[in-house]
Amino acid sequence: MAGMPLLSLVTFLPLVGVLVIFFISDETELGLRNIRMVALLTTVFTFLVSLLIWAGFDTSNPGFQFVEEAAWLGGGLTYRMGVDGISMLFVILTTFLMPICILASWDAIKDRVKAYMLAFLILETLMIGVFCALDIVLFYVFFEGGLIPMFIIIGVWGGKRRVYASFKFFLYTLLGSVLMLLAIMAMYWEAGTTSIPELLAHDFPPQMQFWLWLAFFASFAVKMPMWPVHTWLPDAHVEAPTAGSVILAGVLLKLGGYGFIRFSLAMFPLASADLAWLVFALSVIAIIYTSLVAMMQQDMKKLIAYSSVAHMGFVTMGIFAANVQGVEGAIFQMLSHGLVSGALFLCVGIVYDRLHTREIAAYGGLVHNMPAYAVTFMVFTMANVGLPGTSGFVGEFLTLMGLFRVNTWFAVFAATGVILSAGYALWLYRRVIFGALEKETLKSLLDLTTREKVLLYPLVVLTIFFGVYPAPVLDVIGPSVEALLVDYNAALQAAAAAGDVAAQMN
Amino acid sequence: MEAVVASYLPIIIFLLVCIGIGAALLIAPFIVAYQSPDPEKLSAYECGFNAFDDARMKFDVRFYLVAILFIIFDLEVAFLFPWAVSFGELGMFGFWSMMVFLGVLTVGFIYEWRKGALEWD
Amino acid sequence: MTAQELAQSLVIAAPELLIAIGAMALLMVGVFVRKESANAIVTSLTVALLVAALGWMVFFAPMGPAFGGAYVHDAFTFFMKMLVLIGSIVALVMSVGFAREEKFDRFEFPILIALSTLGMMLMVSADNLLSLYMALELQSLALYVIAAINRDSARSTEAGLKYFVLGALSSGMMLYGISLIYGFTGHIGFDEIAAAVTGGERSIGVLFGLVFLLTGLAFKISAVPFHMWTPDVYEGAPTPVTAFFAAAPKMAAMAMLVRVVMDAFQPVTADWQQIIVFISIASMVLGAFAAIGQRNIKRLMAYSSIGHMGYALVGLAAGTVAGVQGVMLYMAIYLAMTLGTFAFILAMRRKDEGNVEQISDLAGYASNNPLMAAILTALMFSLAGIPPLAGFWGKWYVFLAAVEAGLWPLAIIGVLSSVVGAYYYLRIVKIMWFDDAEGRFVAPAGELRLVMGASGVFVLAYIVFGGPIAAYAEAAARTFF
Amino acid sequence: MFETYVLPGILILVHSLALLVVLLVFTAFILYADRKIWAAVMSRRGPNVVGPFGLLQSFADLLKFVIKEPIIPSGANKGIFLLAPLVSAVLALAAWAVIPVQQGWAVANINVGILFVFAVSALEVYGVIMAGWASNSKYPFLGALRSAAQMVSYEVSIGFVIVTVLLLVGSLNMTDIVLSQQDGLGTRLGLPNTLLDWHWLGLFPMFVIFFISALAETNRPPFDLVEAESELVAGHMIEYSSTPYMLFMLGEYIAILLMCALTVILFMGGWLPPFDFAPFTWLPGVFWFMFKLCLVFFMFAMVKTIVPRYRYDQLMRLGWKVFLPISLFMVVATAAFLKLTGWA
Amino acid sequence: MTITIAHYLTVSALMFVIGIFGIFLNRKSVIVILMSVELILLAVNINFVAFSAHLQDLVGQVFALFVLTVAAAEAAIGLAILVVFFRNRGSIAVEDVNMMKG
Repeated sequence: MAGMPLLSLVTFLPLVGVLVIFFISDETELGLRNIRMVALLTTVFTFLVSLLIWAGFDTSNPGFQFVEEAAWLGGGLTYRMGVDGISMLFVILTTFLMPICILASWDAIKDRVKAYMLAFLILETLMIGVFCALDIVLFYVFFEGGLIPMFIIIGVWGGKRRVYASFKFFLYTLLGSVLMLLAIMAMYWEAGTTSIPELLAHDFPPQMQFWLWLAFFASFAVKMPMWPVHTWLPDAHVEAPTAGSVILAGVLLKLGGYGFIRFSLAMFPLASADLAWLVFALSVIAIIYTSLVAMMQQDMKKLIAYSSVAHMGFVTMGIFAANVQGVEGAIFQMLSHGLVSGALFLCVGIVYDRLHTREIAAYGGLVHNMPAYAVTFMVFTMANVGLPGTSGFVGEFLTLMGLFRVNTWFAVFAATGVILSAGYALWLYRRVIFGALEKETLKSLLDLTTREKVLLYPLVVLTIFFGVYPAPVLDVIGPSVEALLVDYNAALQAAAAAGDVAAQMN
Repeated sequence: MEAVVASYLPIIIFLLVCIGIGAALLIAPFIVAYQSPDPEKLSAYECGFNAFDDARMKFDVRFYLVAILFIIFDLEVAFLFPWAVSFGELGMFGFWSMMVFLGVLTVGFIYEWRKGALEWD
Repeated sequence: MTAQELAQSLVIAAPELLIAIGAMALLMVGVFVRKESANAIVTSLTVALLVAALGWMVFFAPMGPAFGGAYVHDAFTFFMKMLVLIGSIVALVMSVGFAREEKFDRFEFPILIALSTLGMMLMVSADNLLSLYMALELQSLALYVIAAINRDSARSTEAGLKYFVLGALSSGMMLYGISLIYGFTGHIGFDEIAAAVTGGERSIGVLFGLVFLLTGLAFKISAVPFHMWTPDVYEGAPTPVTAFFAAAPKMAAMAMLVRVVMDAFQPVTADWQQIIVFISIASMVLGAFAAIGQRNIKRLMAYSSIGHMGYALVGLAAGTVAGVQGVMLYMAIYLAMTLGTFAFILAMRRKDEGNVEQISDLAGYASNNPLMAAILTALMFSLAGIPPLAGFWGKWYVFLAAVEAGLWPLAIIGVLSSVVGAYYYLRIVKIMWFDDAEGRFVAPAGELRLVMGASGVFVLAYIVFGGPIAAYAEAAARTFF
Repeated sequence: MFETYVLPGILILVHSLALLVVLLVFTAFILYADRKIWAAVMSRRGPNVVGPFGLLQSFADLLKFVIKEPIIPSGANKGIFLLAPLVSAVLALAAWAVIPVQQGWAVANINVGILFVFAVSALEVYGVIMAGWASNSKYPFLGALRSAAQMVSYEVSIGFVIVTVLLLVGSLNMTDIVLSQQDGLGTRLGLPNTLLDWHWLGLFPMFVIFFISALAETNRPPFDLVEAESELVAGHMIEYSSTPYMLFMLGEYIAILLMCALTVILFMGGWLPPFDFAPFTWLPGVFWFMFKLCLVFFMFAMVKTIVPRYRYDQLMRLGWKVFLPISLFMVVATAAFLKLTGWA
Repeated sequence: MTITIAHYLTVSALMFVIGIFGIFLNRKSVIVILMSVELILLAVNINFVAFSAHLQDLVGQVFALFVLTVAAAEAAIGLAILVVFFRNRGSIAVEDVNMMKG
């Protein structure tokens, strides 16, 4: 087992599916079915293989595991893969969400099925790659490469304003990340390597850290997305097909958070400490502002999209609180949000498939003829609010706790966000599910089909399971986060000591 | 350098003298001869009619072609002059270089010939 | 020159000699075979000739200086000449179908391509100002004619005229620069010039000469502010010609620019660096913004090429090993992308309308021919510089060099304009994928599919196989230091 | 000051004037000779009224031209219209500056004499084109174009011919060209210095080509298509009258003489006597030069009388398809011969 | 007054500038542009020959000879292109070279 390049295998397995699908004709009905089947099997198989990573993961080891190295483009660029506690679960999350996405698009996508499946499988490879890459350039490649399939997914299979949304999504993200690219280059010349472990060990000069941090921030803040560069997200979410939204909310947003932890916090501790106020401020604004905006929404997807922005505010605050609770909470929050928001989009998708509208006003009283749907939706709404007993609670609680230890005022403001989120989520739920079943169009709606149940029930189970018993996740995250924070604090102290020395010398 | 330049001085003077003589002859009738300009006399005359259309007309493109060919070949000659003058001092390398050059020229010449650039009818 | 030196020189320059003799022989073949079959015969023979030259260069030609320092063949020239030859060969192969469909049968066309290719190879190899100028003119004169080759088309002749006027102007300015450099250094050999400007006072005259020289060279790579000809020539010339213009001459001109500044003027890097930085920034920005409003895809590619030359110059501006390596890789990658794109443009044929050139004609292409659309999409994203496609790596190397050299404004403006540039590449993708289908194109000819396929594979697989290319480029770049 | 600048200047001036006066007077009689020969071949008398045997005919013509009314057509571009004849005449005259009529008897003995002549005679096209253009009338324009095309076509062959001579001489100086003919083919064959040493023998084909090209270059019959009376009614000169017209004619004849002189210098040993021994060497070089000049001109005149006029396409074909390849080949052959035998 | 290298350079610089202006300011005929280009090349040749004499180095003159050739070839091709352009458009005025813009 040890000799097997497990991470590369997981990363590139979807490409095998791509190759197979490439040669299946999409002219016939049978061909289309085969394409869907192959895509599903590929993703499921990838998920199963990825579970081997978790199985083989040594939770006591804070360093990188399953490390692979191979010669690559030369000039310092080496193919390096590896996961630690921070990244491993994101890999699992991705592989887990993927089959769900495929299933969710089973009937919803009718034209250009082949291209759709190809795009999704390519996207999966790129997303897994981001979390596994141990070379910063390799990371960038995967990070940016994801734009291409996502652009196509939103643009081709999206809603009415898909063109606008896809361009906005693409250009915003690209704009942020080219600056990061320059920062990566600067890091390469400064440290002489692109290996992430070596870069983590390298002490960048404080002045340089400042600029590098800003450059990375430009990229991750857009990706995250943080206020005020979040505006692409609602558009992208609204216009993307259901599965696209799931992936977007479930995985792509996490790239930003992951980047903050892996790069901003770990590599530029001094700048992170100096600029934490900026992040806090933006996050608080994001939480409160976007929650308020969410309340005003008439479109279900848009509402969930804004709520995602708000939740990501918690994540960024947790990360830059830079203590164990904060960072662990942030990671947990991201994982949980991956499940929950993905699931919420699925729920929206289910009614959208039936009625082809996402107007909240078009619904009401669904509990009467869709009881199973109402229950699942409720679970996810509760999780979104952060009710104890759901996975959402653990993450939010931890981040707020971490934040309280650092800055009470910001924490207080952030806590109001929890209340606001309860407001819009429950209101949404009430308007859609409860009330009298008055509208004629709604009366004929059927409850969840088997396929939809297969989609949603695992998510329900996981949401509740991790809400009640988060230990398996926290065990994985813990050592790596602690190690990270030890380094972080050591760097701050060293800098402070150096500052003292300098002050004394003056 | 000075001597070389000095040897051209006579040419200038000679040229000035020539211009002087030519100009004198040119101007002479304007001074000497009887003149009575008259629009009818000075207007263009074409086969017994006034000119039919503009004299700046289109003309056969072959004249351009000849001009262009001339430029090319005359320049080859310009290259041949110094070569010919120093032919005695040149070794076989110099000889063969020019042969190659003339060979290229010949290829171009054959091309023109075959393409009908030298036809005139 | 002794007989032995001469023999050595001839061996080193054998590929060029082969093309020179072959081109003349083909000219004779062309005029002596039957008129109807001349184009087909000469085209195929020219392709064979260029392939033979490429093969000869790769397998047999030794490296070293030749002809008493007028010519040099080293790792750098090897790399760049390979690009030139590949560009020419592919462009020529792509012209075959067009020639057949559009009755574009002049056997002079392949021969002129061969001659300009010869000029380009000599440009790349030129090691003094005289051979540089002569090679440049050989190339330019052939290109002027090629641009106007469709002499019955008003647009083609206008393109030729514009190209000629501006080309003649630029070579005049360049020549003026050369004369000043010669006068103030007393030499025309690159090494001697480098020696002359090292150390002691470099006179203002040399500086002037350098400015003029760079002006002329900037024209040849169509960098701003000497780009005015590019859009018109790209649009006006027949498409195979445009494909050729977009590919090979750019390689040669860039190689020449690199050699001039890195070889002859390396000691005064600070002097030319500012100029290159300016040209580079201007090209990138103009290339990005001016392309946005274009409707004709050839014209769009013209602005795109202006922008790309700006990116390549970013590497040169750095003036380091990494920079030269970046330029070389950028050009190689650009070549692959541009050839693929033009193969596609050549394939934009409708049954009744013939070749179409409007971007809007691509509407919904993805539903008609998803595979081709996917390849073009890959090419477009690659041109936009999105990883993991090859175009990203080109930008990676040049910007890496700029960052190393501390040219921050250049690097930042560069990446920002690449975002703007991404917009119009995306627009093509959008029209292909998101818009409703219009009429179908006829199935592309085999050679076009081959070129597109090869280009697509290159763009996708560079990330896997790029290592050796980068390593070679780095080694080649070291020859300047 | 006086000795370095003024005195040589005056000397040159005198020299120039002397040459020009002799040349112009000589031209007058050549003109007369031309007409006389033509007449004689046709069994006419030719000019015989003015002066004894009509010898002063040319001077009477001059007088007539001067007192004739100069007409400038209303549509003409006046400046260029008047400049054209001047250019024609002056350029033809100017080339004479470097022609040595005897050793040391050249106004300017420059080191690139033949190049100078070549250059100046090439410029003569300008006079023709300017005249055709400035007249603003179709016939002059057409005539000028045809004339220009004809002149430049044969210029090329002349260039190649000169190159073959230069191969033998190794100098561009006119005097050197003449002196090199002191020993040539004849001497190498073991004969004393005679006319067999001159280039006409060794380069006989080139001699012929040069002679014919000279006819064409100067628009002499049988290549006088420019002024072909019956078709183009005097070509580019049609709108001219009075001395402007005369200047064209003068330029033409001086150019003819120049070509004769070039033939003499390049191929016929210049001022060298035909046999380098007693009775011939008594006469001065200038006599031999004049004698040969007259001889060549006699050939010019005879050609005019006996050869019918060419058609334009025949003319161009002869220039481009016959003379050019032959002269090109001869350059190669001569060079190869010289290299192989080691004579150069 | 002796004539130094500076005088030659000044003359050639003036000619060069006239040539450049001739290209950019001329709105009339493309032929004028061709002539301006020739003027530029002549300016360059003056430079070369003057430098050659000044430096006692033959390279400049050789260069000038090559420039002459190229100038002739350029003129030939330029004229040829101009002729076909004229055939298509019936004009060689600079403002008529305007089919493509943008």
